[in-house]
Amino acid sequence: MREKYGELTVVKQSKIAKDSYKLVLKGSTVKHMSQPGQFLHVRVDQSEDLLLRRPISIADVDLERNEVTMIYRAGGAGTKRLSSQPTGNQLSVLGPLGKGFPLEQAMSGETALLIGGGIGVPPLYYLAKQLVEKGVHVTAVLGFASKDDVFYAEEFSQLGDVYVTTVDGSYGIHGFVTNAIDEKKLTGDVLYSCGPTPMLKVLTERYRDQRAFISLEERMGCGIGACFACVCHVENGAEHEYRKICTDGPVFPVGEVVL
Amino acid sequence: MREKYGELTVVKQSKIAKDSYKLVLKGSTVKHMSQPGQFLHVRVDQSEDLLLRRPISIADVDLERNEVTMIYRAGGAGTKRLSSQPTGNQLSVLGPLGKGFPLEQAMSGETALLIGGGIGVPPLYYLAKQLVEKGVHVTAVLGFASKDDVFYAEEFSQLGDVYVTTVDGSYGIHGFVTNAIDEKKLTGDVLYSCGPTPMLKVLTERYRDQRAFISLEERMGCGIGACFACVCHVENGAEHEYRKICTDGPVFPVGEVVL
Amino acid sequence: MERLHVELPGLTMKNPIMPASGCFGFGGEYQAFYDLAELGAVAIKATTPEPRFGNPTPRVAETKAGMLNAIGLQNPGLAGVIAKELPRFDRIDVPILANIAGSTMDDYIKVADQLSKQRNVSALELNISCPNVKEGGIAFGTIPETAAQLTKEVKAVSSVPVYVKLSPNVADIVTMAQAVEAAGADGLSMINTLLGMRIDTKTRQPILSNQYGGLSGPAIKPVALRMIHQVSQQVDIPIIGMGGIQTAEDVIEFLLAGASCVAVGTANFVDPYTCPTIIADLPSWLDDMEVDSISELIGGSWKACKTHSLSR
Amino acid sequence: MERLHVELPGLTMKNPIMPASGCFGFGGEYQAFYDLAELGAVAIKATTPEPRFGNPTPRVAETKAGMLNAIGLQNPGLAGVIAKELPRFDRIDVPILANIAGSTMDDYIKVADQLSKQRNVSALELNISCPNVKEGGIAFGTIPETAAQLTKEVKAVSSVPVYVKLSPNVADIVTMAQAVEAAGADGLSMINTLLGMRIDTKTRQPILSNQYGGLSGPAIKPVALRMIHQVSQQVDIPIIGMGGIQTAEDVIEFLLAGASCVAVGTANFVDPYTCPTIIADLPSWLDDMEVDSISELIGGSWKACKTHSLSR
Ligand SMILES: Cc1cc2nc3c(=O)[nH]c(=O)nc-3n(C[C@H](O)[C@H](O)[C@H](O)COP(=O)(O)OP(=O)(O)OC[C@H]3O[C@@H](n4cnc5c(N)ncnc54)[C@H](O)[C@@H]3O)c2cc1C
Ligand SMILES: Cc1cc2nc3c(=O)[nH]c(=O)nc-3n(C[C@H](O)[C@H](O)[C@H](O)COP(=O)(O)OP(=O)(O)OC[C@H]3O[C@@H](n4cnc5c(N)ncnc54)[C@H](O)[C@@H]3O)c2cc1C
Ligand SMILES: Cc1cc2nc3c(=O)[nH]c(=O)nc-3n(C[C@H](O)[C@H](O)[C@H](O)COP(=O)(O)O)c2cc1C
Ligand SMILES: Cc1cc2nc3c(=O)[nH]c(=O)nc-3n(C[C@H](O)[C@H](O)[C@H](O)COP(=O)(O)O)c2cc1C
Ligand code: FES
Ligand code: FES
Repeated sequence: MREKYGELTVVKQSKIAKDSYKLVLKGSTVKHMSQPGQFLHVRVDQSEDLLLRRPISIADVDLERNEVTMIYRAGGAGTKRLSSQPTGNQLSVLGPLGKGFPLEQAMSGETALLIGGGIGVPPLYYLAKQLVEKGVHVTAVLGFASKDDVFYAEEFSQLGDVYVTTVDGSYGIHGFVTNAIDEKKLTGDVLYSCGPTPMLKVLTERYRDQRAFISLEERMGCGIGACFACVCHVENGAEHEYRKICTDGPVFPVGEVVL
Repeated sequence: MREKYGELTVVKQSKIAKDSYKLVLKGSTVKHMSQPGQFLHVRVDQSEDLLLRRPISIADVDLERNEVTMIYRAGGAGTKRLSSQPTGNQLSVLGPLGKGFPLEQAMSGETALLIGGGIGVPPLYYLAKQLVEKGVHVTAVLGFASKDDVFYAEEFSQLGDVYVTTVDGSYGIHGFVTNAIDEKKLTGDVLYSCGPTPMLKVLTERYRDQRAFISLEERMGCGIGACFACVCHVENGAEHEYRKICTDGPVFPVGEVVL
Repeated sequence: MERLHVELPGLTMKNPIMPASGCFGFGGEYQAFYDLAELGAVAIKATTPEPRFGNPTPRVAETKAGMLNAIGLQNPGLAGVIAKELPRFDRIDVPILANIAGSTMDDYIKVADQLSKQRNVSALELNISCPNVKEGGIAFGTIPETAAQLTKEVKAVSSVPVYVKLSPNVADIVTMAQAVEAAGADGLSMINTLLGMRIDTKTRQPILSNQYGGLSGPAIKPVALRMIHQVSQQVDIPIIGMGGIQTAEDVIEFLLAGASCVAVGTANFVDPYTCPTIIADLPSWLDDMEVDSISELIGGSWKACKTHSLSR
Repeated sequence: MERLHVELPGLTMKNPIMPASGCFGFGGEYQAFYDLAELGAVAIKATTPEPRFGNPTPRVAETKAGMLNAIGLQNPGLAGVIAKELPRFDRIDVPILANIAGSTMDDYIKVADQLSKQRNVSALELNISCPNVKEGGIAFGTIPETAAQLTKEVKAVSSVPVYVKLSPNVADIVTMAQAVEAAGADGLSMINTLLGMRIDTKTRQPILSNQYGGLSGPAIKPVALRMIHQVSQQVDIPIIGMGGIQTAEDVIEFLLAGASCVAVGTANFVDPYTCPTIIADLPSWLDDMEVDSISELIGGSWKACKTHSLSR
């Protein structure tokens, strides 16, 4: 299965918002990255002081050029180091991993509501592109902390309607993504979302019995299901029942697992 | 004393023999690097997996351009990583450290015999340049394992007589530096040497009561005299008497310390 | 590849490399990356009598050249392992070292008894780092008498050889090793993780929800080597060495220290191909070291000394 | 800079940062880099009754994110320290923590008695990791009774407060800490190094001529934090925390774990300016964490919990 493991070459790295970077990688394993919502497990460099890989979502793929795009926040030690990787360097990348957003849940002609919070926005972009290709209408609601954090509003607007919210009101609609949904009375036949847990909790309550899918985060070891670092409980399941976010997820139907 | 600590910029890195690299660094602390035989204590990069600095001799200095040259063998993990540092990168360098070769021991018109073994050759080059500038004649005997390991024979030949030996006879005189000395009946008023301990032991026996100076190696922690990692016993000294190679040395008069 | 062959009680290994318990699940995940028959053996995840969910997340944290884990022995329980996990190995030619755990002596006995009778299980590995609820939560692995008693009871019911996995969180590892050897252990696994913690300066709370976790990875390698070096000179049973192994050179270091084979844990997360890569790299190491077979290196750091002083 | 001020028995510190014993010589070398009066305190190298050369070289080896040392307590002896090293501090406004070592109880008593009466010595730090020759070489630091007895005897002769420096090579650090607290220790220093080794695959021999050495540096930080977190909740005396500290963030982590101030060891070798850099960085950390003074952070990882559960 070398198809899920390889060295990818940095094609381009650029800062696109406060602490947020866009990283384009090229290599032969990219051809398997066709499912939006899957993630890559990335070594930030070859040093052994930061040993663990970082899970980062696939934000976009150019299958013709064998290029994958990730968008990430340089917050901790590892992502900061990743952000200083220059063009031409090789990165060890494991993936695509996990189960992504179920595209088949949205039919041509239907509307999908995409709700992203902060660094949960990136995987929705590749999803939006594929939905549009399929003939699904896309309405995206993207929440950020403030104006400096906003990215990809322009890119999304080329695919459908976009509503940007900022917590401090410095850009777009003042408040959270739910404020935009309420204010603008946004609806959809299917909902796809990725973002901070408090946001996903609210969405779970709102869309519990509908076609709604959320992408979760957890600290990971292996990323492939072997270490049991990333489990969560199943709603109404037995005490020892679980799902692994790395392999059963990161995307789950709303209401399947305990947040 | 910030003058002994700074970030130097890689100006050039090139392979000059098997596993041997020449590294030119530029920066403001170079102006203090006027004494041949002193060393720099170098971090190979900013990662924390290889924590300790590597002691490497000053091989040459261009005071006008603020550039220092080191020549080193990429043998272990750290020096291998150092050898992949590209032009433009910054390296953390502590130094110049230690006491170098005593130039004042050679008078103008006298002859200095310089005996270098392998990776002990580099500090003798900066020494040779300064001796020649002072009007001292230089005879250099440079010993290597084989032809592929030879470096700087050409550079030394522009400063005086050079005899190269190789253990396998693939270049120059077959055998050890001592073979060359005997065969060619080489003499000098002062002897300066740097190389593997067995070589220094033989030289110590031969030149015990003469003007002879040898540069030693030891695994180091601090490089500045604080950790007591690099001590050696004093010949005929009390049981607890010692010299620190990092601050009292690395150059000692022959016979001062126990090899 | 006869040169890499090693023979330990219950474990006839093509090469001295096995994945370490808890770092390889029950094998299924890595099977998707390479053929498990390439491995010398496989140490599967700890089995307890009942299914366990384990600790709340976060369960892992990164440390410099290492990681902390507090998985909390999540596993499908004895019945689940027998029914669903072990059959996976039916058609794979590789010995299985089944790690067992529990919170009481009876837990261990029950699991040992039944697991040792499964056709796919070649040997047991007793994880004695678990807290003993009967003894007020003190780990079995820190009191020589308790560890010896546990070993004896498990040996009495086991149908296969028993390896005792020692905890490094002790003052005197040699006494511990000698106690379990005297109690009948067929071999030792060492080392398990060092107990450690990290604190998140933003939340001011421990990163792991369990507060403390086991430290593994290259950071602990020097501690593992020291303990194996001490113990291998004082016991007559073989040692499965582990703790921070990433490369073939690390493996050589462990063999020279006194291990008879090794287990690779955390490194699997860094690179899923670590084990096959090491196996592929070993022969050229043997060439460079001018030895015919891997077993000539075992204890080489102290056996050489001994021979040396004898010949003087 | 009042915000950084901390007050410990015998040590009135401008800030919570001191270099760790053995990693800063007797101060002279670093004085060439910066003014030692910038430091909160200085822990000087271990003093023994007689001058010692220490172990043969090599004495240090590198490990991943750490290093091993087996210096062997090289020092100029009690008389030498008093005559040549301590006077260096006559005109430097910084408290001195004098580390003392020996191989018998009498060694410690002799050094403690005389050193504690020197005007430059503010407190003693008892290095109990040394092997006790009378007890067959078992370290004072691994048996609570022996450590307590040593503490008591030293307290009886010392004119200044006594800190006991705990070894991490024990199964139960809390019992050890409580034993020396009960014996009168004024504070604890923790942790000393973990015992480790490296083997050179070329020579097949241990890299250190002493075979084993003390592991220090970032690799051991999680073990240090865990032990400080455990102990600080069970004793009433302050803890000088150490083990792998490199940055101001590391310092915050140690304070939150329960240390009252910290010592920086190995990091001085990586960057001689580590201590002044940390001191300069701390105020902005306090700003970010919205605390006025550093002492508000001490034990923050468990005190916060306690308050929290009380208010529920
Ligand atoms: C499936 C999945 C997809 C993700 N997609 C993205 C993305 O597209 N863009 C993006 O910016 N971030 C994404 N994240 C979050 C990202 O993994 C973390 O921000 C990142 O690992 C933090 O690493 P660091 O070096 O900044 O922090 P450090 O504090 O140095 O990390 C230390 C360790 O903790 C882990 N860790 C710390 N925070 C998190 C977190 N929030 N989630 C998971 N692990 C964490 C790290 O992976 C590492 O193992 C995703 C997480 C998951 C699980
Ligand atoms: C004063 C002095 C001057 C030196 N000048 C030169 C020079 O000009 N060119 C050159 O190639 N080499 C020189 N050396 C030797 C050089 O320091 C080592 O080859 C180098 O440190 C090895 O590092 P590594 O990463 O290759 O090996 P690793 O095995 O990764 O090193 C691990 C640790 O051991 C130390 N170490 C290993 N071998 C040696 C050694 N032979 N001497 C000292 N420390 C060692 C390293 O510094 C490091 O701390 C000098 C040594 C000293 C003491
Ligand atoms: C995530 C994780 C889970 C582990 N689970 C177990 C376990 O169930 N039983 C056990 O005996 N050891 C367990 N260990 C310890 C490893 O088997 C091994 O002893 C230790 O990690 C040291 O090796 P390493 O540094 O190569 O990882 C676990 C280690 C990790 C990292
Ligand atoms: C080279 C070296 C020498 C040391 N000497 C002593 C000593 O003499 N007395 C002592 O109590 N601790 C000694 N230590 C231990 C340190 O004081 C400290 O406890 C340990 O190194 C952990 O801190 P660090 O990781 O910041 O280095 C020494 C450590 C090193 C690296
Ligand atoms: S990260 Fe290892 S099981 Fe999910
Ligand atoms: S290297 Fe520290 S005293 Fe010489």
